[in-house]
Amino acid sequence: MGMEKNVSKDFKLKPMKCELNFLSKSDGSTILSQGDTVAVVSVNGPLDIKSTSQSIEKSTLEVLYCTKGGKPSVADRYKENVIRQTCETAILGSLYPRTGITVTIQELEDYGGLLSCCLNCTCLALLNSGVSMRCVYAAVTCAVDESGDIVLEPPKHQLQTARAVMTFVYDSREKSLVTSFTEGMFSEDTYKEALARCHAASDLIFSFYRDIVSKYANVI
Amino acid sequence: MKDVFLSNCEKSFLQRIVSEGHRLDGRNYNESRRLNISFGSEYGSCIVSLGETKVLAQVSCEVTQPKQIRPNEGILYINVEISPMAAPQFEANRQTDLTVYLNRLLEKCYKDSKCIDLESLCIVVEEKVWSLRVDVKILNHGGNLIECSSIATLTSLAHFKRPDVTRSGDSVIIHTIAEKDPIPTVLYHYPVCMTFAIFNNDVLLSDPSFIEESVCTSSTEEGINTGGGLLVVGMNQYKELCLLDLNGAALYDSNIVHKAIVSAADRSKEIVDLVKKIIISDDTMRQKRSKINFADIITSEHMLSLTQKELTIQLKNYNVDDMTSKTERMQVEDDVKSEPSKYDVVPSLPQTAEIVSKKGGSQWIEISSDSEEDQ
Amino acid sequence: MAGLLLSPTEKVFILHGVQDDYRSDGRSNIDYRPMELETDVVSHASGSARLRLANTDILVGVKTEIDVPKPDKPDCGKLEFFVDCSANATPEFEGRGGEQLANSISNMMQKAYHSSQAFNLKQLCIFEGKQCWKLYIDILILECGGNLCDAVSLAVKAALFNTRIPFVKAALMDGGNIDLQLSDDPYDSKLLDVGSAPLLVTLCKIGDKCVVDPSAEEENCSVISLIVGLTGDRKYYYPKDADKQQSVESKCTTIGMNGPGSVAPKTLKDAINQGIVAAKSLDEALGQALLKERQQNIGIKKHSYGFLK
Amino acid sequence: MAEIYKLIHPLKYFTDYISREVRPDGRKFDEQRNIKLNVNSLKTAEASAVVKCGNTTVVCGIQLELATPKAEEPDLGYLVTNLELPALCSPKYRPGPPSDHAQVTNYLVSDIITNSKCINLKDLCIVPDKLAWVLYCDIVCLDNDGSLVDACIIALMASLKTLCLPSVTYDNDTEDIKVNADIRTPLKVHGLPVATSFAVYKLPDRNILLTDPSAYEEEMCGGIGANFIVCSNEGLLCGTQKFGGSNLLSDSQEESLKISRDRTNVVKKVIETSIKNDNEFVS
Amino acid sequence: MPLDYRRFNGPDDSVSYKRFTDNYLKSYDELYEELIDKNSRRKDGRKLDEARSMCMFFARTDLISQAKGSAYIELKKTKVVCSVFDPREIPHQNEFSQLGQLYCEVKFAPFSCVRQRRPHAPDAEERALSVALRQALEPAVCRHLFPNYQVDVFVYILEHDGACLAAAINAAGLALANASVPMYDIITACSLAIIGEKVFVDPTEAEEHLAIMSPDTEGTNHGIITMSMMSELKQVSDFMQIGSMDVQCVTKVMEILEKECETIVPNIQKVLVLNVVQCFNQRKQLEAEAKEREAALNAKMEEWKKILNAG
Repeated sequence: MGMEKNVSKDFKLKPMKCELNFLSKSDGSTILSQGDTVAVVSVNGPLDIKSTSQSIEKSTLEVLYCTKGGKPSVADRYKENVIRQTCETAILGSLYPRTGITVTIQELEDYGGLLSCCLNCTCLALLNSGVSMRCVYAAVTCAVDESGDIVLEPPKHQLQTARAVMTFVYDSREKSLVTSFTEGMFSEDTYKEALARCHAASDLIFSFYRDIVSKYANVI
Repeated sequence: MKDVFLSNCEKSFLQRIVSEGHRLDGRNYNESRRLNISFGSEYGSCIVSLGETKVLAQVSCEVTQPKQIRPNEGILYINVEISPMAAPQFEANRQTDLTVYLNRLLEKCYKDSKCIDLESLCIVVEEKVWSLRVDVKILNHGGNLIECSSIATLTSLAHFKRPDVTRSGDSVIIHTIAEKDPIPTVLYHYPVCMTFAIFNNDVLLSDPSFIEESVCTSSTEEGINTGGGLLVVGMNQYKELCLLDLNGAALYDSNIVHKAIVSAADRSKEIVDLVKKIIISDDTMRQKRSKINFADIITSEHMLSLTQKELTIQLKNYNVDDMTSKTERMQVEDDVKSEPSKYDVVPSLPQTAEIVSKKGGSQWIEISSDSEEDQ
Repeated sequence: MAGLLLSPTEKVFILHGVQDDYRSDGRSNIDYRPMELETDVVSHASGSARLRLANTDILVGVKTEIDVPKPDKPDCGKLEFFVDCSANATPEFEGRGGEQLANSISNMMQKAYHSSQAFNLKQLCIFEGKQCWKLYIDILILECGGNLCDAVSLAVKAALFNTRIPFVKAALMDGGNIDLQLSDDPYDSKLLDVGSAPLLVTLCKIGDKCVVDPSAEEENCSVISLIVGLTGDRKYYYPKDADKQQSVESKCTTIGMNGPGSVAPKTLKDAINQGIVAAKSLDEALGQALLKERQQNIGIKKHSYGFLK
Repeated sequence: MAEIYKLIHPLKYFTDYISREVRPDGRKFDEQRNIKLNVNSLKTAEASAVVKCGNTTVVCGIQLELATPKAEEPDLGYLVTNLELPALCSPKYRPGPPSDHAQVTNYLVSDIITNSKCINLKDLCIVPDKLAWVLYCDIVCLDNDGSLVDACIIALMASLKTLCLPSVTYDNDTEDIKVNADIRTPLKVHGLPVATSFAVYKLPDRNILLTDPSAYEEEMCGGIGANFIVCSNEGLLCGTQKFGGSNLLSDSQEESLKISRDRTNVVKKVIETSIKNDNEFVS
Repeated sequence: MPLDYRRFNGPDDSVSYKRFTDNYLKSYDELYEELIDKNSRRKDGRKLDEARSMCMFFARTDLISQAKGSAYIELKKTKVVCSVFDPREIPHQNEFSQLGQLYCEVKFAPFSCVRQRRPHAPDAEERALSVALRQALEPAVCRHLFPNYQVDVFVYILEHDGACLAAAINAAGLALANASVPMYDIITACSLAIIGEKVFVDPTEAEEHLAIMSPDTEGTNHGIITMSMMSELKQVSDFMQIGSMDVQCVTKVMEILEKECETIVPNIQKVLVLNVVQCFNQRKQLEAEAKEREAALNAKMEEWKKILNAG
């Protein structure tokens, strides 16, 4: 597709910056910035939880999403659900039956792509906490702007005028789709193209994960 | 909240080294941990870290109706939240005694001390006033939450700027930051809460860490109180006392309170000066249009941190509009290919339609009786 | 109440007594236990009353507030009941234990006062469609010794009888706003007409007969009780204009059942009739007590009994 | 026998069926359940619809109210959609405030409606800055047997399509409002979004897509909320949602898009037929 | 009212448009005129003493696939769904309870009432109805057979056109039977509205509304009575009255109620019998299918055996 034009172009992802073990009291924690969007995630667990929410098959994942200020809302529950369902596939929960793993996300700055930043940050925090995982995952957001171009990791002003915004999460093993959610309207071909692009971009995030782990794993 | 238990060894060790004039982290008795304040991109949001303790504060504002008894005053809300992020023993969405205690202390310190000019928050008497809301989130509980969150509250309030408004007749126009410069909040004075841990009724530790806090308020294994406690002193930069709060054991000697106040007076001046200085420097930074963002707190020297600036990927340019002609063509092909539907749509009862699978698969139980409706 | 255990023989003894209209404490089936009533006990409330029936202790306070009437009833005021079962009353009320009971009592009261023949809400109107009085009736259960409904309804009626509502002049301004003028004199107030306010009578079914005001032992013998709300008679409360109106027959304003059992239709009818007799004598006694109390209040400050005894 | 087998070896029981290319209720993988739609059966609501997709039963009722528009958006009306999952629709729910799951589903439904842009909120404004319609769309699930979002969207769209707004006159000077309920104009609805749910079941060698899954199938395929939902309006996609569960490969994506295309047409026909049927009935 | 964070909320100041229609406020007499025509027939053509149970009664069981037992009752416009679930241990209970418990909850759909939009959170009326429902059902259920367990009974009112408590009790009785919860007797309920001299059996919402409104003339009877009965045992399990009426009136209408409750019983019985027959047929069909499947499996097995033996 798009062969007629045959224009290759460099697509830039936003600069990523992260610090693991940002908080001393949590079992694992990370602060991650993707461009101007920043989030902190702490992971605690596996730990003892009250018997009503225990599961004998796997550990119970509790996700708490905290906004910066203001009151709770249905939209927060939705974000929690996205993150919980995604983590659930990545964590080997059956290794820790009758326990709970608590993931707390605190948003700090939102300049577009907050939820994908939270997802990536959660993945790093899980890595940091040492919870056994089946795979890691990477979230990439893209948008279809007014002129119809697909833009990876759009900045905030572009999001407001975009026709559609899509976020995809890929796993590291099969490189297949774990989670997706979209806003706005778009054609099927756009969807497929966006899927392919984000797929390619997810490699960058995976290599970022690798770099950070290899940086400290050398020392340990 | 689950209780955190300390072993007797830990307790007695800590008590012994304190009585011998040391502290666990090597500080002097009245030495505080490093205070660090960083701002977010918005006005009124900051992260304050005191050693390992980290607190996020965010001020937001909205226009509301004033309270009936105070029609010409704005409203200030303070809301403290301790999520499991602070420490594993806290549960999600549940208020603990600590949350309530902290909330009340901050309210006493900032609402009841009348440090904010609430009247300046009034827009239209009896109709519209600004309501400020301070959300304090504990990110990491490394002891001395009170002092840390109080500095965070103070800094965010002093840093906050609300949008400008103009009144024209009945309507009130709220200007965005781009249209008109926002207005800072007026603070009459800058109160700060400081915590002191009292050991054996005579030792005063400023800025206690988490373990020091828990040891000084807990009793020994025999149930004998060790004469320890936590003393909170709220004081502004003019060395005026705004708040005193003691929990733990009763004091034998009132001199210790006096000692604490004297030491708090110096410290409060120090803190307030720092807060003022840092806000001014932040302001000049902003005026030079340099970006300020929480991303700045991520250090790059740390072993466990990584920065990658150039993340590029080669992809073909793709435009939805270029594709439409082809898409349509494809869809036409699709339509030709599409096989006849497997389902029948039948209008059965009045107002009703059904999809029935043609081969009449699963069982279907009739439910509607709406036929008798609406003669 | 909890912790009370009766042997089968004891139960039979009580049952036989009830059958012969002679109860174990000497009362007949329609007799109440002695009561103590005191009005005007809360100085901040517009009206208040405290009632003690055996071990049941009820405090009722009436507060008034200006409100906007409901759009479908523009000429009526509002009445709101709130029951608080304090954990002091019995340990069972701790936490959220008393909530259900509190709800059911306030519900029963709301229903009993619903009809205008029981309590005329029009007397709470200030300006039709714009302003009216809203009465908050707060019922505090201080001690719970059984037969709550009856005691609450008596205390509420007494508190309402005692309630003074300030005179307010309302005038319509331009733009549809209402200007209210309150007199400077705090004693410039009116009393409410509560003569027909309903009393609730609980009838406890023991065997085939029903008793009013059951003791704890008697409650233990019964599986079902019937609550009947019956309107009062104005003549007991306003004896001065008694000759102007003929005596009205009391009417049922609410009937409800409580308990896990069921009754035969015949017993139900008998019980309602029995309730009327009981309610009438109760109403008369209450009227007398209240009038006497009012007379005393006009004179010197009466001696207060104090709160709990 | 089968019931006991299902209890003791739930996973094996299900895999046995799937490996034989059939689902426990006798459907093929890409077969949807029968749909039954009834419009305007509730007289207390301004517009209503009852939908049964297999066993899943959903009722939607719309009520109209008037309010002043928000200060920030003076020319927009309100569309408030709420999905109620009362305890009676499934043993999984407890009475009380809505669970997290209910909130998420609620969000999904209203998100699809907003994204599809089928209702222009400007149409709901009567006098800018003064008066606007508030559409309270309450969707109640009476029986939750899977693919809840699909049924909700059908019910909601069918009721929106039959909704007629009374005429309103607003006097600018006296701020008097007059409503004439006898003169009504139908609400403009642009397009007709239809959602299709798929459950993804992981076999060792491949992943299988189950169209329109039942509650039991949903549970076997990663629990509540792991459905892959495709939603399209007039040929354009207006939302694809998938949260965790088994992974989705790109060829299954193609397949699901095709199935959802077919289903959209069929569902559209149902809604149209049922509304036509209703109009004939009234006249 | 505190904001509900768990739902989407509309604007605070919204009001139903009906408030602004011309005929929003009607006087008592106007409303009264509307109820009965010249031939003393009601608006829907019924006679005063005619219940909807006879002509417009529709009931069925097994509506909800996920529930243990369920029922649906339609009295013309009043539509009620009820589901009953398996017994479960009583939550938050310290003491052992000798008798099983019934947990009843009545909920109105937000769009179920003409006059107002129902709030999502349970209001006072719903709580009162839940208590009344429990009161009505408790005597009929053999509670000693499931000690320390509770059976959940949920009633959802889709459309409210009068007599909703009676409909809820009838539906719940049916659903309990459908869920095979042991009971002493069939439980039925009926309600009527009294306006002055007239008694409206099985009233509609408009009739109920007028009946609880107080007439201007002093001393007239008005109100609503709902009674539930176990007809075979001749026991009243719940009796609810609101309004104001004299005792003669109460005793008089009790007889009517008793009769009405009895007339519903055969209807309920019919539904139950139908249900049993249906179950039986279904069972038979399933067994046949199972046999078929088993035969097919056996054949396959034989085939495999052959192949095995051959190989």
